Amino acid sequence: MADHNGKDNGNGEAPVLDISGLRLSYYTRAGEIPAVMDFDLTIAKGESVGLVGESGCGKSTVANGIMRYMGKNGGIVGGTIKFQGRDMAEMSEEEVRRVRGKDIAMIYQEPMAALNPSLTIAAQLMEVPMIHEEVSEEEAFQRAYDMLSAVHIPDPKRLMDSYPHQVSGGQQQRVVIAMALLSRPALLLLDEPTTALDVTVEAGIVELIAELSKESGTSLLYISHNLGLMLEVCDRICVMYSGEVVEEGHISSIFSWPKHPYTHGLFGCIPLPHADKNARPLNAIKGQLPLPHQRPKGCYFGPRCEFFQTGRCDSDHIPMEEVFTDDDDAHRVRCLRWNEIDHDEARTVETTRDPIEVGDTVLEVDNMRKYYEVKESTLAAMVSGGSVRQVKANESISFDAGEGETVAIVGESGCGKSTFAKVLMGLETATEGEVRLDGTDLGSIEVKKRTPEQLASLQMVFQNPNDTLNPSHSIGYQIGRVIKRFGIESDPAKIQERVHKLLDTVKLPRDFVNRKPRQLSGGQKQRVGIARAFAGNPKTVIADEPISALDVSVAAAVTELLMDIQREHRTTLLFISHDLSAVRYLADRIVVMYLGQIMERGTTDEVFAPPYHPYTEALLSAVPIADPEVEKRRIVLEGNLPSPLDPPKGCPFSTRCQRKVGSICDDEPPPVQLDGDDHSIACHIPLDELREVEPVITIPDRDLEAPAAPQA
Amino acid sequence: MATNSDSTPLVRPDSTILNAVKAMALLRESPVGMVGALIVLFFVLLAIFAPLVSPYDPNATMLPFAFPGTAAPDGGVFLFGTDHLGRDILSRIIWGGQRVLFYATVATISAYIVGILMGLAAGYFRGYLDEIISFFANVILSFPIMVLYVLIIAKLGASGLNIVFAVVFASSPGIMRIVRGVTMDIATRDYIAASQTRGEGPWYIMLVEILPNARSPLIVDFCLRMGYTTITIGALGFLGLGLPPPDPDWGGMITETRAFVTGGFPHMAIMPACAVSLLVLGFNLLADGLREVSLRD
Amino acid sequence: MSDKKILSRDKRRYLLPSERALGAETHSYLPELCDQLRVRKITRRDFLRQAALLGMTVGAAYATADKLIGGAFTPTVAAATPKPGGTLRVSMRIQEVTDPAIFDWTEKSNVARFLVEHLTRTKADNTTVPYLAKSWEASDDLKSWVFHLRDDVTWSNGDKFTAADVAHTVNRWLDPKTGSSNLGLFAAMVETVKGADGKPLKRGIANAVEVIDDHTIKFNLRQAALAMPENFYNYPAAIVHRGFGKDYEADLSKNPIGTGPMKLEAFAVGERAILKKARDWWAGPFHLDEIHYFDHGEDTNAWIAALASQQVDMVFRLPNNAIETVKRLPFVELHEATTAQTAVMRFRVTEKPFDNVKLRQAIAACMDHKELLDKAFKGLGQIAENHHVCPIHPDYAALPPLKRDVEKAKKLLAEAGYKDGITVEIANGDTEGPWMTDVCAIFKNQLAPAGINLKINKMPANQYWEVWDKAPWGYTAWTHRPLGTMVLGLGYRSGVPWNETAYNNPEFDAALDDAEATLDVNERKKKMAVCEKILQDDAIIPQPFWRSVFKAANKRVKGHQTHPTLYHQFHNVWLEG
Amino acid sequence: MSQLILRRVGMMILIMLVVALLLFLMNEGDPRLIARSVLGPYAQDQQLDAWIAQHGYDRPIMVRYFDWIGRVLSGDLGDSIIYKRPVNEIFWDRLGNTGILAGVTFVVMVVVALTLGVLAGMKEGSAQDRVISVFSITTTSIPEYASAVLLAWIFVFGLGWLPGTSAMTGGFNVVELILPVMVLTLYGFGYVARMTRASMAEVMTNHYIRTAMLKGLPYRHIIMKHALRNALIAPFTVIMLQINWLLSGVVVTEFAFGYKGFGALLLEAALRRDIFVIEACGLAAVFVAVFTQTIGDLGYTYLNPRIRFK
Repeated sequence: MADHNGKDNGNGEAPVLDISGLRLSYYTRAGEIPAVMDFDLTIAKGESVGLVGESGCGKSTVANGIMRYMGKNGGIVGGTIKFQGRDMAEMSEEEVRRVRGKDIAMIYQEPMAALNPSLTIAAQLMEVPMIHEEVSEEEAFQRAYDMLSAVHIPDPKRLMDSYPHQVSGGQQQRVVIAMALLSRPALLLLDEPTTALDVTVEAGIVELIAELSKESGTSLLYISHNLGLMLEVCDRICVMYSGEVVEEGHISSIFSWPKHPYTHGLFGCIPLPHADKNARPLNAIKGQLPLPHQRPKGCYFGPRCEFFQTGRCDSDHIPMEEVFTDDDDAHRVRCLRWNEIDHDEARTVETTRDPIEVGDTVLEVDNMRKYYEVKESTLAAMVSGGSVRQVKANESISFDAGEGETVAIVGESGCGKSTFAKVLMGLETATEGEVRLDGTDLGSIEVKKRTPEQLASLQMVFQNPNDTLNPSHSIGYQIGRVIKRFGIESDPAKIQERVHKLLDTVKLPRDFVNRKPRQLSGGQKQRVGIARAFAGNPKTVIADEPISALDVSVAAAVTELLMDIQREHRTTLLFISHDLSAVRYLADRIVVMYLGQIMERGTTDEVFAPPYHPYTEALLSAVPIADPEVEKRRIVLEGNLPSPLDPPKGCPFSTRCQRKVGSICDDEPPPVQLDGDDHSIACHIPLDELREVEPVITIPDRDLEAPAAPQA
Repeated sequence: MATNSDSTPLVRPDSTILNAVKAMALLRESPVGMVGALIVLFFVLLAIFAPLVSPYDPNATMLPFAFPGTAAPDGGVFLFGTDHLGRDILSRIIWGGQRVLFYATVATISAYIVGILMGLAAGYFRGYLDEIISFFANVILSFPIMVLYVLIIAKLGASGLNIVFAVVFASSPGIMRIVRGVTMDIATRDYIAASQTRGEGPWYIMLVEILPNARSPLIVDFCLRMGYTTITIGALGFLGLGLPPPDPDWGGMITETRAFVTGGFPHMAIMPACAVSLLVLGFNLLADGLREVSLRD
Repeated sequence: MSDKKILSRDKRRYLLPSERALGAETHSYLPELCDQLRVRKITRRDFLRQAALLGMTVGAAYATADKLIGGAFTPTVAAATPKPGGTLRVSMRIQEVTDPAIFDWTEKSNVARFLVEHLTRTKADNTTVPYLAKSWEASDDLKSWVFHLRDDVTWSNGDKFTAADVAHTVNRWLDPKTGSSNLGLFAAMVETVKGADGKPLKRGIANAVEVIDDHTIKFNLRQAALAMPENFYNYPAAIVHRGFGKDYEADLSKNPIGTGPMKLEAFAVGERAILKKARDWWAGPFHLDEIHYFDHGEDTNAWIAALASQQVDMVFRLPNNAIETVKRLPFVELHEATTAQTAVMRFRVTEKPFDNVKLRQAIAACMDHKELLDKAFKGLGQIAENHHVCPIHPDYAALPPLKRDVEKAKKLLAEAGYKDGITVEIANGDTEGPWMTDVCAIFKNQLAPAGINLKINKMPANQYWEVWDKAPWGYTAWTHRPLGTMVLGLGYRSGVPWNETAYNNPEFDAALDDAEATLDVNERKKKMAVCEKILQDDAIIPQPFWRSVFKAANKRVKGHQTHPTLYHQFHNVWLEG
Repeated sequence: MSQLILRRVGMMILIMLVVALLLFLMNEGDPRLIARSVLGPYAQDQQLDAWIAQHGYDRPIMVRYFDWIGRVLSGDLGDSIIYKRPVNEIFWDRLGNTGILAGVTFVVMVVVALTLGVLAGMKEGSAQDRVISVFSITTTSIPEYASAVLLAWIFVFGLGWLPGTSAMTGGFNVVELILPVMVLTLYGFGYVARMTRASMAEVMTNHYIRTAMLKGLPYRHIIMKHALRNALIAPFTVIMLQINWLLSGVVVTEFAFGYKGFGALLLEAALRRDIFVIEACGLAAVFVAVFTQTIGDLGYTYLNPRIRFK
């Protein structure tokens, strides 16, 4: 695979893309914003290169720069982009246009947004060959049809007459991919192509991309923040930080021996399947990405680096250095001290933590149901009178949680986990069943009727950092208001004191009291959200995807913070997430939900090992793991999530289940089978049979600690 | 970095006025908005300092049919000329501006208070309340707005108070719709859920949690509506339903002197026509600039 | 001259045979009139008016006057030869034309005037001449009037015009159910009784109308009335067919049966009235083929614009603020008529605070009539004297001129109990144009020094007509009427329908009755002076000025004079080019 | 779709009833006032009483309201007080006249507005955009009564090119339409143009435009095929609302030019309490409002497949 990589490959064939010294800037009223600095990249024919980095590091700008699509306020400031030997910067507009879509194609993050909502898919596909190759309409149609088949779309004919919104997200992305491949481009740029998709859908797309990159001979530039995905698609990766590449090399080399402290830090932030919160706490990178016009002198990563040396790291711009050249595969790093730092040693300093002792049961959810009534608004429904339909958002939810315990609720979009949170918080009332907090049934008490104590004892951390705080009020006011509402303090001075303490707790500076949310970064906002949730000393905190919108390094810090506070206060934490690796890392027990029903429930170890529910199995398989040595069984689910308005009659998972037994799955609700005390699986397949299933993830038998033990 | 003074106000929402001032400061980003703000500011200052800057009593009849620049009997000069009764047009424009701005502001703010309360209630409580409020808004909005004004003023008589009432009646449904829409949107935000889960009452949520966040579309709309109201007051004056004479109002000035435009004294009507257009332009540009700035945020 | 020989105590004998032939001896008062003219106790114009009223034909009156005091016979028609044919287009509000008896707008009568006609005709120079009535005579006590009708007139439906038509018309007026304002005008034929509901009811006296024969009709009055012939030309006094309102609906636009030369070709309120020559006219040639009235709405500027762009040949009325504009139009001629048109700031004396005579007097004392006329109406009129009798009225008596006196006003105000000033409100609908607001605006300035703050309640014209007889203080426009007694009788006699001031003063009523019954011009003037003084002293109608009225017409419109009441008399009108 | 229409029709009828009732309550409260407006300002009490009794105005207002509704259902809109004729005879003509004025204005305005809006919006921030935006915002700031004065001064008296009134006294005359159309267009087009510009600018920032650009499609093709259709969806509803605005916007313009339309009729009726004319106008206004809104929604649905195929 690696035989044709590198700058000057043996057979002398010119690289598809050769970028050197590229500098891209945006011009705003504030002046020039250098988004990308001194960027080099070479992509050979057929090669897939990953570009990884956190948001704001300039990786999408690179893609736009290659396309020469920088908008009216952006442009190439220096360096060259040679595509098939021609400098993109010197081409005329018309020449660039001919290259776009024909020789270089691009795939985007949001497939829905990338497709024109008012044109049929056929029209959008057909215009590519019709314009670039001036083929006839019939020819174009045939090509579009073939290409859709090639990206595994089941009924291309029907799809072509559809409008984008009529097909699911996964199919939309397949359409975008088909569109990109229609003119058989030499280079394909993929900008976070799966980020907007559910995990199980993502798995299918990733598989498709990997397959295409192997078969078609098209070169790929794969842009993502997710190291785990890189591993599945790319030959080589570049790690970007603040507008420049800090480390590049062959995938195995980088994963095995990351040299740059940032790369290393990234790995430290990712929960791995064989780690948990006690044995190996996440190691967040301190600080945050500098803004493009506030980059420090010397190493941009300097202020956040544990190995920073004043006078050395902050003097001159750091050049790329070769770590080693093995075969044609250069591993290069932008660090002065790359060979001085022993990451292993650094790692051993870290502490392991004692597990929290789970106390008495605090929260009991007993056969809770939440049905919504949806008004049917078709004429037929009005005539027949049956205009109200029920949506079973939550069906028979039962579990409990003890003091200090972390229970994770896992599932993809539409699984009902957010509804569950709403019922708990009293924003909705349960249709049936009970939700008892310290023995009091709260399920039927809406939030308006709860006492301040009840309100204080159950608080929530929300998902979207930009939404969690009221943009109009200062941080101090928002936290102070909670303290006042819950009657914890009433004297303004005392309230202020308490606000300060809470800010200390979430490791934010005290002068944040006067800041407005827009002056805070996403991670900081989530910290404030956590401070607010814990302001009233709650017994139970529900965290609804608190880290899903954050960059990995920030997410790690927020996760750790949440863990620490929970540990300190012995709070019961309900952690709602779609990310199994995060869940595995921090949960004591796990509830897997699908279409409003519990599929599997048990301790973390029980859920992560056979017997699996087939859905759990698929979820596990879909989680990208940033460790080349971990082996994973591939299970790609067919089809899409059914609409909660129209769920399958029998087992909710029956439409996509890879282990479907037969019509019984379609027709009858599955029995709940108990495996041990508290491990339950709702499936028609007998437990014994499920026990026979091979584990999805196989961790090589080695020292649990290090995914990255340098051997140089 | 860590500590700060004890005087920090904690449990007090920020004043919206302050935010408005900040928004104005942001206008530097938009030259168009800046021009608008300057025009409006100019008229506001003229209105405030009318007694000082107005060269003559706006109702004093001096030298009829004087062209702009004519020397006045008292040695001064009629910069904009005089009207058919010999009243100084500049003074009338200045005082008329004060009157127009006063009534436009009072009317628009009153309409906003009503519209905001209805919109918040409809958008937050939803259900039947929303349906009732929205229905009546539909009823009012489905009637041509100018005709609505005429009907109300013709029924109640032309006075400042009635104009305020008519504007409130006719434009609060539009405001209500905007507020309702924004409220429905904001009500789905997590911070609203957060305030609900700490047991805040509905009016606290509406007024403190939702309203401040609806401000940017509302400020833009407010400026536009100030322009509309200015036009409306003028139009009512034009149709003979405006503010009571003889104190000047721009629309009335146009109507009173419109006949002389074609008689060789175009300045009489054209000056107030320009004044009203300029002020409306100011509001429109300001709104445009504010929108531009708020979008850029 | 032979006048010395003729001068004699026997009033009947001095008339020349030729004068007799001209019909000059129809009334016993005529010799006296001639006497007065001879010694210049009355003006030539007074004589002409009066003589015509008393039944002398115009020709005879002019001839007599010329004989008595010399001077050339003045023909009214220009020398050019009229060209028949053509369409005259006029911009005028088009209101409903139903029952002439209840007309309340000149505009209505203008359309109707070419369909239905009057017994008499008052010319632009304020003299009244025979029309459907070829002559008339009054008894010496002026209590019975005989009108001799023309016998050559037919209705458009073929019926002959007879006294029955006149009787039917007049009886309709006198019927309270008709609701005609003629009840006030012909007060001498009207009595007040108690109605069924206990309220006073005005109705015609018994035997008021007496048909002598087919072409002679006699009116029996309960008191002397001089202005009978002039009253018959008042705009609601058109003679309708005997079946009107009896055999068919009283709606002229639906049943346009008339004696006039035109027929109503098309009619739409608020839009147009198209009149078309339908037949030979009993009165002679009618030059125009068609008259088109177009309604350009409320906005006077639209009228002027129509004239300027030659969409019309004439505007019914020219607002004074359009004069400058019209002067700039080379093809347009401006017509001015000095009139007794006016507007009065009438108090409703039964309403607070205007029941206080001192307050009214204080307000009146502040008025500078000249300034109001000069500024608000560019001096195009005459100043008025707060008593609604105009110098052009033959019965006008000059009183000592009024002078603005702020000190007196302050004193009166204090006496009225408003030492610290008072805010009063006047309702104004600009019913005759925006100058009315201007008058109020200037009057406000005049009132201010006395401590009276005037608020102008400006309202739409139509709204003003809803309150014109209710508002405590209002600025009401009154049209021109040929006699002072006529106006006072219509507006200020106790209990008459149009008494918008609610003025109820027996002393005044008596004085007015007295004046109306007096034939002698100078005697009558003396008696009118009493009426005027009473009104002036009671200060019920501060009255800024009498205004000239203007009309603008394209220069191609010939042979046309502006009537003080803007009545359209187009029988001499013809179009050039 | 059919359900939307059904619901709208129901809504329309309901709104009509309420509007009619409000107008009734506002204008029919005092029978004496009505009698007076019918019989003229000089009518006497006896006549008023007789008229009130004769025309059933001594009945309670709600009875009269339902009585009127019954008549409307049978096609009789009542009689006009001012015109002394059945409302049916005047009303439809006037509505038709306004239809002509509004129709011509609408076409001119929409063409101008869409062209300028698209030109401005497709290059947001360019000089072209700035010029168009400032121009349209300026014209929108000149009220009709101001521009009516100015334009009449220039074109009627200054240049003598156009007639100053539009009463159509000599039958329909296109020349007389020019000034009112100019005034209305000048004031009205800016709003639509700015909406179109905003919509176009918004569309141009959309990712599917980026997709189209990066597909290498020619700029013209992108504007015409990808941008325009989406950009016109939002203005479409606004444009439909303009019809409603035209109905009320014509009041001032019709007044200024003496045009015999709906607006002038309604103004006059409102000023003179001509209740049945007001009612007829009210019903027409509601109908037009709801109708255009419905067309707007249907069009929006049609233009927008995202909603069409839901």
